[in-house]
Order: sequence, then C-alpha cells, then structure tokens
Amino acid sequence: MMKNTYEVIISGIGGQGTVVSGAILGEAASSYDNKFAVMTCTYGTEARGTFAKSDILISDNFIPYYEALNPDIILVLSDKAYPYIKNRIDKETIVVINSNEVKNYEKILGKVYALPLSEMAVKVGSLQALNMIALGFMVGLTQMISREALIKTVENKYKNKRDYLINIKAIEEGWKMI
Amino acid sequence: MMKNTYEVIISGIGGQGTVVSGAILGEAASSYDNKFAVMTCTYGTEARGTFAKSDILISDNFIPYYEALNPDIILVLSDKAYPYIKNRIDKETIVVINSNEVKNYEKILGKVYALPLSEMAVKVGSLQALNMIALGFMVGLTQMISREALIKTVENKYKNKRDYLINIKAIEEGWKMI
Amino acid sequence: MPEARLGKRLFLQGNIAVGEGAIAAGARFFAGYPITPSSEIAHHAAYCLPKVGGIYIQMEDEIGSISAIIGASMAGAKVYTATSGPGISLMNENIGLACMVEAPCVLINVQRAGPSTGLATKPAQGDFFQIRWGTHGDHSIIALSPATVQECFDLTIKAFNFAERFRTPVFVLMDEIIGKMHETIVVPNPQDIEIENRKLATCLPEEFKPYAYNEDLVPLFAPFGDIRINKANGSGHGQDGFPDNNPDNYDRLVRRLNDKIEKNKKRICLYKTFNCQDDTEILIIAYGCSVRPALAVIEQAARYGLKIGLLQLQTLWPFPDEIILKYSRKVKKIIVPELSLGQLRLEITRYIKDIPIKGVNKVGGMSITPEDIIKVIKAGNEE
Amino acid sequence: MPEARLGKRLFLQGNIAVGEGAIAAGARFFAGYPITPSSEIAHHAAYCLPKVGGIYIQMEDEIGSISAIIGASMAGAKVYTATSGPGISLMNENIGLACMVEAPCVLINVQRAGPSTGLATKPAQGDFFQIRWGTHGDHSIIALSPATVQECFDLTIKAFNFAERFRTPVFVLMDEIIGKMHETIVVPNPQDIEIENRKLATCLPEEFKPYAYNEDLVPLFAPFGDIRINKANGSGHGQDGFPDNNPDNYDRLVRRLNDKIEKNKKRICLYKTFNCQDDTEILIIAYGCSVRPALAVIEQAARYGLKIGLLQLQTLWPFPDEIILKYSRKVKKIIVPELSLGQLRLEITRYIKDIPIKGVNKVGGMSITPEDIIKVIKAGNEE
Amino acid sequence: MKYTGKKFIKKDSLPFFWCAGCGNGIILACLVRAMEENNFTQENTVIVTGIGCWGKADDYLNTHTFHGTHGRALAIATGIKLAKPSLEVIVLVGDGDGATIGGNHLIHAARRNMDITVIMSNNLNYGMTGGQYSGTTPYGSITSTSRYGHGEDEFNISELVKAAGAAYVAKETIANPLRLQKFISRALKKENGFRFVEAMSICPTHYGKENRLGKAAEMIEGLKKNSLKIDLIKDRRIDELTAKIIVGEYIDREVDGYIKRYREIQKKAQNKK
Amino acid sequence: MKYTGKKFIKKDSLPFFWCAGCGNGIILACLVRAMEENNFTQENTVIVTGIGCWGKADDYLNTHTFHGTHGRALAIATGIKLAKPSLEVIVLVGDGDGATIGGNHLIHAARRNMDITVIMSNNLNYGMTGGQYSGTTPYGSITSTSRYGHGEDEFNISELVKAAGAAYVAKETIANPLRLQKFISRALKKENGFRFVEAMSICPTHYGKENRLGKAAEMIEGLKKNSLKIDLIKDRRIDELTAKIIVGEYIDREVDGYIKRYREIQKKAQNKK
Amino acid sequence: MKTPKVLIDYKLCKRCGICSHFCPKQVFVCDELNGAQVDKEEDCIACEKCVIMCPEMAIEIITQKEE
Amino acid sequence: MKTPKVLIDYKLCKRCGICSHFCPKQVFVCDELNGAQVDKEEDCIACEKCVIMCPEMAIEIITQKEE
Ligand SMILES: Cc1ncc(C[n+]2csc(CCOP(=O)(O)OP(=O)(O)O)c2C)c(N)n1
Ligand SMILES: Cc1ncc(C[n+]2csc(CCOP(=O)(O)OP(=O)(O)O)c2C)c(N)n1
Ligand code: SF4
Ligand code: SF4
Ligand code: SF4
Ligand code: SF4
Ligand code: SF4
Ligand code: SF4
Ligand SMILES: [Mg+2]
Ligand SMILES: [Mg+2]
Repeated sequence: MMKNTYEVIISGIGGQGTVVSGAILGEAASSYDNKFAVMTCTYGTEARGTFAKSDILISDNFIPYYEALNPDIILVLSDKAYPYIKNRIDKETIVVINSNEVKNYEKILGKVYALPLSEMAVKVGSLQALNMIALGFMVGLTQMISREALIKTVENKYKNKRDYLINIKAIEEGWKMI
Repeated sequence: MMKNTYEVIISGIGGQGTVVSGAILGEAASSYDNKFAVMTCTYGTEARGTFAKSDILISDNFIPYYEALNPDIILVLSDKAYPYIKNRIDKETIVVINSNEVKNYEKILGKVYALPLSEMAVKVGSLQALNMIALGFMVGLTQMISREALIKTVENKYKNKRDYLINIKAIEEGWKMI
Repeated sequence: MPEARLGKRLFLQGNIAVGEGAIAAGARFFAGYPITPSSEIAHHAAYCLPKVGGIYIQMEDEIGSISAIIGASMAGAKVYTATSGPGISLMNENIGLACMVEAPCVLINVQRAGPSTGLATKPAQGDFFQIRWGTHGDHSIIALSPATVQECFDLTIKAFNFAERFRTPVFVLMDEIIGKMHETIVVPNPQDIEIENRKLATCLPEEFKPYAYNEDLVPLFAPFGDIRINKANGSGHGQDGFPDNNPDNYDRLVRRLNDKIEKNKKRICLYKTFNCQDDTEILIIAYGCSVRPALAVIEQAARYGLKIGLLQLQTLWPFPDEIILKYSRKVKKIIVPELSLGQLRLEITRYIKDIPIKGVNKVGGMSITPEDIIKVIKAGNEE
Repeated sequence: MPEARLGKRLFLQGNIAVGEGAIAAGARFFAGYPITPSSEIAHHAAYCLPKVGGIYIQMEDEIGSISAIIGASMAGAKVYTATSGPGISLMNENIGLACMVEAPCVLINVQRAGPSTGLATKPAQGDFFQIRWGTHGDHSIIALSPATVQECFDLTIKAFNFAERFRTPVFVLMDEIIGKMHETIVVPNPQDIEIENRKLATCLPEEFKPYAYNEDLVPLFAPFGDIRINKANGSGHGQDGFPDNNPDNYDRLVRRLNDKIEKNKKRICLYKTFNCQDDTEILIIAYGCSVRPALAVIEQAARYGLKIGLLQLQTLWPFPDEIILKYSRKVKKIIVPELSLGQLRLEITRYIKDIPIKGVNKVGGMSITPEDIIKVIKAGNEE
Repeated sequence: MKYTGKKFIKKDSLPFFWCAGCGNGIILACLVRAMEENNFTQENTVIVTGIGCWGKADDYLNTHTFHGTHGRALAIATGIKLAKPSLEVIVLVGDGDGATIGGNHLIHAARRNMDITVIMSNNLNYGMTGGQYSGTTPYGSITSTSRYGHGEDEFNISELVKAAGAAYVAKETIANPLRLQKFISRALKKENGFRFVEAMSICPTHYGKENRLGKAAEMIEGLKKNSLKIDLIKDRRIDELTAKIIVGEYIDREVDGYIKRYREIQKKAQNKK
Repeated sequence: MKYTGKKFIKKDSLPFFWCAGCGNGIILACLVRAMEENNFTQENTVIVTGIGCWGKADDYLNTHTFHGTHGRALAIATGIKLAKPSLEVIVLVGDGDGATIGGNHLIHAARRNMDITVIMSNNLNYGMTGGQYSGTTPYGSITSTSRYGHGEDEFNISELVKAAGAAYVAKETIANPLRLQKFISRALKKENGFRFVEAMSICPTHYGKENRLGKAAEMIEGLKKNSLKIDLIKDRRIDELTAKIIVGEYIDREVDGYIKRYREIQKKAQNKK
Repeated sequence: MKTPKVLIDYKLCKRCGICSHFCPKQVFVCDELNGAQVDKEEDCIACEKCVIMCPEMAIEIITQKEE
Repeated sequence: MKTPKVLIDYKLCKRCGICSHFCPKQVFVCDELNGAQVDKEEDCIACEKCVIMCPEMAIEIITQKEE
C-alpha cells in the first residue's frame, strides 16, 4: 500500500522549537503545495525543559487522524526525548539524530542518520538554526513537501533580513547532507 | 366525612405577624396536644407592606399536603388581603375580621365574625396583641387545639413578664368573644 | 438546640430542622453567604454553632464559602454550607475541588425559581441536573432530598454520614416550600442518632499516603496537623498527593472517584414507597415538595377508583435507577410531578423504556396541587 | 486577519481559527481570563480586535468576563469569551443571566481534563453535560462542536449567527486536541460568509417593550443608547422589562426561553454523516476530537469487513435526538467514543431504546486512537 | 427646587418598595437631581444595579437599565461602557453587593479607571436578605448572623477604592442630602476615570432595629452626629476617629481613563503594518 | 548559613519545575529559612498554594499542603485556620492568583484579620499560562495580551492590603533576599492578625523576554535599581516615585486577630442562657 | 412672598416621620396611624428640607410670588 | 579559616548565571553550555550571596575551621 500520508515526529525538550518546525512544514504543505497537513503537540507547563514533541502529518487528502501512528521520519533533538519515542520506531522509520546532543543512538532501530546539528548550526551563525538544518535535511531526503514551499514559508516567516538569510542557509546546509 | 384536619388561613400584610400567629398554633398543636401541624407562608421581599398569609393545618395524623385548600377558618387583618383570599371562602368557612381595618366585609360569604381587634388590642395594652386576641377567639370557637396548649405555648414564647401577661390577657379577651 | 427539647415534639421550620440535623450529626463548621430562601440555616448556624464550640463564618461570597468549608474539612471538621441555586452556580468550580481532594462536606441547596436571579421567594425544583453536572469534568455526586421537616433533620444527618463515609461532597436538595415550611417534628435523643465519621489513618507516618487506594476506594484520612502528612491536591495527583500526570494514574483516579459512589448505589439510595402494591397501575415518582401533593392524591386515590402508588426518592444522585425499575415493573403509567420543565422525568426516561411517563410541570413559582396531579392522571385515562 | 490571507489555504491552530471566525462573524468585543488550553483565543483577540476597532479586555476573573460580554451585548456589540472547564464553572451563574436577559453571546470552552484543576494541558470531553445544566433553574442552551480546524472557523460563525438569531448564549465546545491542533484551512472571502444579526426594533419608542412576545419567540432588540428604552432584567420580568412576580407571567417567560430553542431544533441541529448507508451495521456517534479516530476507522472499515458509518454531531445542544434516531434506525450497534466516562452515551440512551450502545471511554488525558475504537467494535463481535 | 429629578422617575411604579424610613429614597432623589443638573438624558444613560434593596432602584427609573446578578453590576457596566463609550453609565450597588461579594470588581474597575460612576448605598448590612452582616458592618454590631456582636472590623470602602486607584472618591451621609447630591454631581461631571460616591444610609428595619438605634429620623441624626469632615481629621487623635464617618472628597485627580487609553491602543494597532 | 530551611524541602522532588532564572526559587528559599528560624514543624504547618508557577511550590515541601483552585487559596486557608487554630497557615499566591482573580478574598481576609501569613510572588504577569497581564502589570508593558503596551495602571498591592486593614504588610524584592527573609520571618512571628509579604520577583521567560529586560541576573539588577525604601519616599517628589518599587514595612500594628475575637463570641454564646 | 403650599402625596407617604423631625419650623405633626400631616403651613419658610429628606419623594413645596 | 568549599549540585543547576553575576569575588565562570563552574574557589569569602541568590537551592558553601 503506497503511503499517501507522510508522518513526521519532531521530538526534543521544551523550548527547542519542535512546534515552530512542525508549523513550518504544515504551512509549507498547506499554503504552497496545496496539500493537507495536521499537527498536534505534546507540551505542558511540565514541558519546561522536559519532553516535547510535535506530530506532523502531510497528505494530498484530508487527514482523518491527527497522530503519527506509523511515523515515516522521526527527528530526535535531545537524549530526554528518546524514551518517549522509541516504541514508535520500526525498521522502516527514518531516524534523524542530533549527534551533538543524543549520545546513545547506536541502540536505535530504523534507518538512522546522525548529524552534528548543533555544530553545524553554530557554523551557520546561530544555534537556533539547528531546526532549519534538520528540516532541510528531512525534506530533501523524503520530498514530503517541495523545496520551494519550504523556502517560501521561511521567507514569509522571517521578515528580518538576517534571520531570513541564516535560516535559508541552514536549510541548504541540511539539504546538502542527504 | 368528618374532618380530621383543621385548615386555617391567617392573612394580612407583611409585618402584621401572620407567621408568628401561625407558628403559635402549630407549636401548641405539636408540642402540647400531640397533634400534627404544618404551616406554609406567602411572603417575599415584595411583602413589605403588601399581602402576606400563613396556611396552618392541624390534624391528629400526618398531613400530606401543606396548603389550606378548604380552609375552615380565615382571619383577615387587612383590606389588602381580601382579594387574595376571597376565592377560598365558601359558605362553611368561618371568616374572622378585624373590623377596625377591614371595611367591606359585608360582601364576604361564609360565617363572618367581625371583631374590633385593633381597638381591643389597644385596650389590652399593645396593638401587637391583636393577633393573640384573634387566636384566642379562633381557638375558643373551633377548639382546633386545646386552651392549655395555647397558653403553654405563649408562656414558653414570652419569657418577659409584661409581654407574657399582655398576651395571656389578649387570649382571654378573644376567648370571651365567642 | 437546648437539650431539654430533645426527644420532644416540636414545630420547626424545615431550614431550622436542617440546621439542627447538622449539629446533631456533629457539624461544627459553617461558612456561607446569605440567600433567600436558605438564610435561616445561616442564622441558625450563627446562633447555635458558637454555643457548641463551633464556628460560623460568613464569607465574602459563595466561592469563598465552599472554599472555606473544604479547607476546614481537610483540617478535620465536619462542615456544611447552605445556599440557593445562584450560590451553587458560583460554587461549581469548588464542588469539583471537594470531589478531587475528597473533602467530606454537606452542601444545602434550598431551591428557588430560576434561571438567574429569577423569583427569589418562589419555589422551584430546577436544579436537579445542576447539582449533578454543574462542575466541569467527570465526577460523581451524592444528593438527598427531604419532603418533610422530619426528613430535613433525618436526611441531613444521613448526608453527613455519607459525606464522611465516602469522603465526598453531599447535597441536601431542598426547595423553598420544604425549607420555609413549619411542621411537627420529633427530634430523637442523641444516643438514638447513628453517626458516622471518616475513617482515620492509623499507620506509621512514613507509610501514610493521603490518597492510598484500598478496597472500599475511600482513602484513610489524616487531618492537617496530624503526624501523618496530608497533601490535599485538586490537580492530578498520585497516591502520595504529589502531582502525577501519568495517564494511567489519572484514569484510575477519576474512575475511583466515580466508582466509590456509583458502586455503592445500593447503600446510598434511600427511598420510601406509599401504596405500592402488586396491582398498582399508576406510579407517581417524586422528590421534595412534590411528594406532598402526591401523598394527598394517594390518600384520595380510592375516591377516583384508581390504584396509585408513590415512590418517593430520598436519594436523587447517584440516580436510583434500579429502585425505579423495581417499582415500575408492573405499572401502566408513571407520573412525575415536579416544579421544573421535567428534569427528573427526563432522567427516568433513560431507564424506563416502554411505560408512558407523564410530567406534571410548573415553573411559574406556584406549588403543585393534588388537583394538578389528578388532572394529568385523568387526562391520561381519557386518551 | 490581514485581508491578503483571505480565501487562501492556511495552516492554523484551532484556537486561532475560532478567533478568526469570531472576527469574520462580526465580533468586536472580547472579555476573558486566560486559561490553558484556550489562551491563544485571548492572545489572538488582544492582537486583532483593536486593529478592527474592537475591544479586548482581560477581566479580573471569569465571572467578570462573562458579565462584561453580557453588558456589551446589551449595548449592541457582538461578543465572545473563551475559557476552559474551570472558567465555565465560574461563569455558570451568569450563563443563566445571559439566558434571562436574552443577551446574544458566544462562549468558547476548550475542554481539558477535569474535575477541578485536573490536568491542565491534557484533553477531555468531560463538560458535555456541564454546558447544558451548569447554571441553576430551567433553561435551554445551544452548543456547537468542531472536529477540524476548518470547522473551528465555520462553526464559530454559525455560533454567532445562532446567538444573534435566538438572542441566547451559544457554546462552542472545543477540546484541547482540536483547540491546540494545527491544520490546513481555507478561509472564505468575506462576501461568501453568511452573517446574521439580531433583529432590531423599529417601532415608536413609546410602543417598545424589551421583552415583547412575537411569533418566533425572540424579542426585537434595542441596544442601550437607543431611543427605545431597554430594560435588561435577570429577575422575573414582564414584557416591559419591569419586575413581575405573577406566576402566569413567569411560567410563560421560562417556557418561552426554552421553546425559542427547543422548538427550533430542526434549524439548529447541524451534523455530518460519513459512510452512513442503508446497510450500515455499526454507527459511530461522536463529536469534537473523537470524530477523528472514528474517521480513521471508517477509512479502514473495509479492511475489517465491517459496515461502519459515522454520525458527527456538530450541534450538541439542543440535543439532536431526531437525527440520531434517523441514522440509527437500521443499525445493529452504536459506538460512542468520547474522552469522558460516557456522557454523550448516557444522553443517547434516553432516546435509543433497543440498540446496544457501547462507549469507548478514556479519562486519563490521552486521546482516543482508531485502535481503541476497533477494539471495542471487535469485542462486541465476539460477544 | 431647581432640579427635582422627577423626569427620570417612572411615576406609575411608585411608591418605592423600600420600607418606611429607608434611606434609599433619599439617595435616589439625590441621584436623579444630580442627573438633571448635569443634563443627562433618558436615552443616553444606562443605570446598572446590583441585587439588594438599593439594587431595586432601577424599577423606578425610566432610563436604560440593567438589573443583573448579585455582585456583578460593575463588571456588566464595564462591558456596556466599553462597547458604547458615548453612554453615561451609572452603577448602583449596596455594601453587600458592591463591597462584599463584588469587592474584586470594585477594586479592579477602580484600578483600571473604567469611566463610570458608582453610587454605593452603605447601610451596614444586607437589607434585602434579612439584615446579615456585610463587609461594612461595624465591629460589635448585632445582625441576624452576629447575634453576639460582630467580630470583624469593617472596611472604610472609600479609603480602599482610593487605594485601588480611582479618579474620584467621596463619602457623605443621607443626613446631608444636598452635599451628597453635590458629590454625585461632581462625579457625574468628571469625564474620565472611575468615580465612586459612598452614601452612608440607614436600614431601620434590620440594622436599626437590631442595634436599637431608634426610628429612621433618629438614625439619621446618628449619622449626622458621627460624621466628621475629612479635612478635619488631621487634627484629631486616632481614638477620636473610631466609629466616626469620615465624610468628604477622599480624592479627586485627573486621569486618562480607560476609554482614552484604549483608543490609543487601537490607534497603535491600526498603525502597525 | 544558620538556617538552610532544607528540612522543609522534599529533596527527591527537586529540581524545581520553574524556568532557569525564575525568581520563585529565591522566594521559596527565603520562606523555608524563615520557617526554620521560627521553629516551625512539618506537622504543625499547612502551606496553601494558589494555581500558577509560584503555586507549584507545594510540590517541593514536606509540610501539610493544600493545592486547590485558582484564586481561592486564601479562602481555603481561612477554613483551615478556623477549624484548627493551632496550625500555622501560610498561603503562597501569585499576583494573578492572589491579587487578580483572588483579590476579593485578599481584601476581606485582611479586613477580618484572619490569622494567617500570605507570601505573594509578584512577577507582574501570569507566568503559568503564558505571560498575560495581571492586576500588577505596569502601564505600557508588553505581554501576550497587551501587544501594543498595557493600557491599565497597576495595583500597589501592599498599599491596598494595608487599606483593607491587615496587621502586617511588607514588600521586598528578590534582589535583597535576606531582607525579604526578615520580613517573612517577622510576619511568621506575629501571632495575631493578617500578615502579608509581597515578594517582587521576575519572570524571565515571559515578562522579561517580552519587555527586553535581559537575563535573570539583569532583571534582578533592575529590581534593585528601582527599589526605594518606604521611609525615604516622604522626601521625594511624586514624579520621582513612578515606576519605583516602594520596599519596606507598610504597616505593623497590633490587632486582636480573628481567632481571638471569635473565642470571645463563643464565650458570650456559651454564657447566654 | 405668599405662604408656601406644602403638599404631601398620600399615595406615596409611608408615615416614617422624617419630614416632621427635620422641619425647622414644626410645620408637620406626625402620628403612627395617620402619618405626616401639614399642621402649621403658615410657618413654612420653603426651605425644602422636608422635600430632600423625604425618602418617598412625596412632598412638594409650592411657592408663589405675591400678586 | 581555610578556603571555603563551593559546591554546586549539577542535578539542580539550570545554568541561569545568577550566582556568577552576584558573587562579589568572581568565584564562578558561567557559560550557556555548561552553566556555572567554580573557577577561583580560593577567592571565596563565604559571604553566601550565591547561596541565597541561587533559585535552585543548588549551592552550598562549606567552611571549616583551620585544624
Ligand atoms: C449569588 C447570590 N448570592 C446571594 C444572593 C442573595 N442576596 C440578594 S441581595 C443580598 C445582599 C444585599 O445587600 P446590599 O448589597 O448591602 O444591599 P441592601 O439590600 O442592603 O440595599 C444578597 C446576599 C443573590 N441574589 N445572589
Ligand atoms: C478558574 C481558573 N481560571 C484560570 C486558570 C488558569 N490559570 C492558571 S495559573 C494562572 C495565572 C497565574 O498567575 P500568577 O498567579 O501571577 O502566578 P505565576 O504563574 O505568575 O507565578 C491562570 C490564569 C485556572 N487554573 N483556573
Ligand atoms: S430592609 Fe432595610 S435597606 Fe431594605 S428597604 Fe427595608 S430599610 Fe431599606
Ligand atoms: S514562566 Fe515565569 S514565573 Fe513561571 S517558572 Fe518560568 S520564569 Fe518562573
Ligand atoms: S418624610 Fe415623606 S414618607 Fe416620611 S412621613 Fe414625611 S411625607 Fe411621609
Ligand atoms: S419647606 Fe422647610 S419649613 Fe417648609 S415644611 Fe418643609 S422643612 Fe418645613
Ligand atoms: S545560580 Fe544556581 S542555578 Fe543559576 S547558574 Fe548558579 S548554581 Fe546554577
Ligand atoms: S560565598 Fe560569596 S564569595 Fe563565595 S562563591 Fe558565594 S558569592 Fe562568591
Ligand atoms: Mg446594604
Ligand atoms: Mg505572576
């Protein structure tokens, strides 16, 4: 059964931008790729510095259910996130890991891509750009949305020129890693 | 069908003591005559100076319903009360009227007793004693409760000697009018 | 109440009988805010509680009132408050708090005509569903409703017993008629009154958990000030009272709070029947003031050649579905008189599937008369 | 919302879509008090309303919030507030006030796990009965519930239209999942949005009665400041708005307030069906977030060889009994998934007498999965 | 009299439902005269009342009125004023309604200087529900819920409203109706901010009776006797002030008022992007 | 340090859930030290918390605690203290919980001088729910519900609580923890009446970020810079006081307290007949 | 100035006695049964104290210029 | 007096930088990645400013009498 819906999980700890990253994917899909997207997030007052994740689903059609039950790709930004998402991983799952933060990924099932995202981000010019590098990589790898949609969304989001440039750069750096 | 339950309505305007009078009858019946009594009152914020009434039912047995649907005796203390109680009066109803306040009682059905209660009360020593005169008269006339019960209740209620004497006197004055 | 009067026949107002019942049950703390037609309960408490070493406090509003009794309850006191519908509306949030921290407390609602400020001095029975569902979130509740002044006394004591037994808020659902009515009542001697108190923890302090599960689903209690440390918590909590967001834990907590009541229906559901025979054809189901005209109808039933029985619900919540099923099994018609547009009737329709259920409904602030009920019974016969 | 975005595909949060819907419907007044998981609606209002000449005010509490919107409504504004269960619990008294003075207003409840403070960031659907019965006294209410972000927008507009049409408070019953969820949405152009406004009185000032009866039971409106003098009154009142304690008058008033809603069920009850065929064997009935796993189940139904249909209730109150009866006529089983112990299911049992009704119930703060529903369907089959 | 205020009275609803000698009628007369003095109109005025005896005042007024729920008049008024700032919004609350259950709305409306006028009838108890103690009932008083003498101290509400931030605060007793009218009139005249006039009144039926204060006229004499002008208190010892009613203008300051401030916010919002 | 207060801290529940740099931890440390200083015990102390970030303090305490509903901590505490007067009852509320939604309970508890101690963490906004404005948010501030600058003036809560009648009122910032501890300690030591300590704190996550006040340390420096001792304000011009935090003891008076007064009522009641 | 006319609207008067208590000229007599009665109208100085003090808005003073 | 020991409990420290900002003796260095680190313990004067200012109750100063 050819998968019509692309399921993504972005996991980390509160404040790492899991929501913003997901929202960019969703907006790109909705506004520029004419697709349907849905995102739910686990958050909470308790999430200050603790586990946080976003499930983003992207499809050509309306998406009935809002959780990534069979995620195609999982981004892991923090060690703390691993216990919460590990049972979602199967052999087919693409797992993208920030190797600067997550140390014990050798145990992880699935197709693992370990990238030094923090390091790369600092090189790009801001630790915050880490998410964009990951997005660039994930989109490049899976083509779940179009490159133009991603770029346009980022363009639309960061009106400040410096922020915009850094983020675009970050996406490109990520993309290059495919 | 011999009436086991005695139904009384005391009507007047707010502040005329309709509740206190009813409570004395009920307490006398309950505490000293070993009877059952129930009383409901129409009152309200609106009742400041407007219509007020108490329905008191006295019986040898538990009384199912709490309103005087077929009153045996109605006391009318004020002109304003008349329109509200007139449809409760039938030929058998005893109607006791304060002739100092109620002027148009000639139109009233039933067995009418018009007594100059206010005048009598002032003679007894207090306008407030008016209710006690009426109670004395009504109890004497109907024997719905025993004389002793009424006296004991009043005794119990008015610990102040002067109040007690005036009220006992008032009851006797009423009783005399039968 | 001066002891001299105990065991004697008295002529009391329903509201006062509730107050006497509370004190007889051991209540020593009242926090409230005046409202017609419940205020006599506050007056009584203010007068009587300090005499027996208890506390009356009038709070700034009804929210403060229920908050204060919950606090006092967790410090070990038997507590109550009295109000009317508008006050319950304001108390709703903290009714849920009482459920959640498992604070025994008795809430007296003397119903008046709503909605909103409505008719402050007129009777109604429009809060039947509100007391069940007024607070947000899944929960269960106990509610008793007296129909005589004697029951005002007796059921108030039962209400305290249930509150203590199940560590939960218990309503006494009154109405303007029963609350303001005076009636003959026999107050029992204290030794004849059965009183239940919450079960206290006796374990070692270090073993104590304020929300420990046990077979009867009601945690053992340690009041504030005890050597066992009590942590009252209105948020999701573990057995130790500390916050716990784990879904399994929370699921278990919410279900336990429900089950401790719903699974004890048999014990909690009080009722009376009048003239319910095997050949009863018409069953009147009623609570509170509406019981009284129904009783009058029962008395006169023979006159109409009708076989009428009455099921008086003294417990309204948890809903006595089994009792209703039992007594309605053989009847041809059910009549539900109430001072509302038909809330009790609506609840009965959940359980009674094939018997016609007719309401006798008034919402104008007048009481139901025997005549009103008879009219509906007769109308039915002519159909 | 910047006009440029109208008519475009967007990716919005449910709460934001509600806010956009409100402004599109013409709402220009928001009074509220922040609470998770509804606060984004307040943030949105605070940001957007002043841009369109409207007002955002954060009151000292939820009671103040609903009071302020009722006041503003009687001055002619289209008004709304947003909160969660604890806030509704506090608003209850004045929900009755809005009913009684007939103030159009939209109340958004983004449900979270209760009772009490519960789990502030977790989803639930435990306020289904509360919004119907939370305020004291007999009354009726309208409640709509979206299951997608698109519906958050669309049904909010409908909610305002109903509020205006019937001069009554209307709930938008959300939940943490739908409120916090982001989803693709197409925002229509203003000219394509149907908007209803309350009917204004046009008579001579001396002929005006603020609560005049007319055939559709909804009094014509004159805002404060009009030459027709408006007397808003939360106590029993006559057609002229002055107090009136007469039982007949009050009876008529309470019944009219109910009838104007209950008698318009046909118009108010919105719903959607999915895969409801003549040979549907299993009918899922759901609202809000629970619609979504049900939709997933429908999609996969063939896989299980089952004929499953879904009835999505968009209107919860007045309760769509006739619609439920219609779609359940031929089915063998009804499944009701909800994040509560079974409130919707309980309501359905009032009307459905002989079809087994199974709940899929979770109260731990986790959402219902398609798997959860399928498990219950299968369990049933094995029976 | 120059102003009778009777043009705001709905004549066929008289007499007032208030008890004989109740102070509310005196306050209401002051209010309608002050309204007339300030050229208020029936159409442009909304009177929002609380629930209580004083709260029944709207039954006699022919302006727009809102009679809502106990304690919420100020919050309702806030909504009305914000939705239609051209309206004159006057709020009538009792000490129970306005300062006890409604105390939070009162201090917050004062803080944010909502542009409305509040007239509080302070009769030291809940008249409507049978004379229970309120937040202004003096220590030691007998009420239906303080049979042994009240144990709490009372608010000086005017002081509190001033501390909360109000633009105008004044207190006067019904023993001095012309001065009470003057304060009300000044409050109505002021355009911006929160204005509060506390009318010290009497409830002969409950508070007066329970505390054996005599008939209405005697109670009014008592108010007069216990009044002390605010500009004179500096010279007194603290103990000379207990049980005194400090009358006069507590504060009269120029503030922006909520509406003006919110206009600026709207302007900023509309200029943004 | 003489007192670490750690005996009241439930160690296995640490670290605090508060954000890095949040002022709440500093206040909590002051409180437990002051409790130790006053020989409080775990068994005899009940800490009642509001709902908010500061309200989560009970999660770390090993005394009796009550974590209830938003805004109601004071009313709950009132019930606890009255039902068992031997208990030491301490109430922890935020500016939102204690002064906004709970403002009425605050002024009434102060008026009736309930014998409890309140520690308010005033961080100028609702931290817990995402940084919306509260009753203490200063005019002009940016918050998630005042994007164009806040239009309302703020309470000086200490001033208000004093006007309401409290026995003891003090304010200090977290920039001066030892003095804050001293005020808390004095409050706890006082036996009768209502005691209120306002701890001016910081919320770097919301208020700090929105208003570009820098990191936690900078915000604390800001508090220090803006503080002005209450005994010095007499010498200042009004305009020198705007945006200043007036710190110090606002009032410290001897009062009976509610419990003592109620004991007398009980005595009277029991002597009657 | 002619003697003012002191008018009491008896549909409104509740016999509270405030007018007679506060009238500086003892124009009224007041008893519980009949309420306030204008007794010495000729002494009235039209100060309107009674008007502003009457809680029922029941009194009117009519002053006429001497012809 | 011996040099005090400055102990940071890293299970509690949230790297807020308050201690290093307020230490009068610059005992700490602080960076975003590693948080506060005791750098010049020997300069510590045991004033305990850091202890009372740390919002995590994470610091302890141990002073010992010289043997
Ligand atoms: C929520 C609620 N609680 C209580 C009441 C009952 N109630 C009506 S008026 C009132 C007190 C009125 O006192 P006050 O405001 O001083 O006015 P007064 O009657 O003295 O003029 C109370 C407690 C109510 N209507 N609603
Ligand atoms: C009735 C109710 N309304 C709203 C909320 C949501 N709420 C929780 S905490 C909070 C504000 C807390 O602010 P504050 O008291 O200042 O504490 P802080 O988080 O700033 O320490 C709010 C509005 C709630 N829990 N209950
Ligand atoms: S009860 Fe008191 S306040 Fe109310 S009308 Fe009578 S005298 Fe006035
Ligand atoms: S949000 Fe603010 S108040 Fe809450 S923990 Fe974080 S910094 Fe502290
Ligand atoms: S003051 Fe007015 S109400 Fe009172 S007696 Fe005189 S005229 Fe009558
Ligand atoms: S006007 Fe003055 S003098 Fe004349 S009756 Fe009235 S109070 Fe007396
Ligand atoms: S003050 Fe405390 S939490 Fe902050 S950096 Fe220093 S040790 Fe860590
Ligand atoms: S004790 Fe004083 S000197 Fe030593 S590290 Fe701490 S703040 Fe610095
Ligand atoms: Mg009052
Ligand atoms: Mg705060």
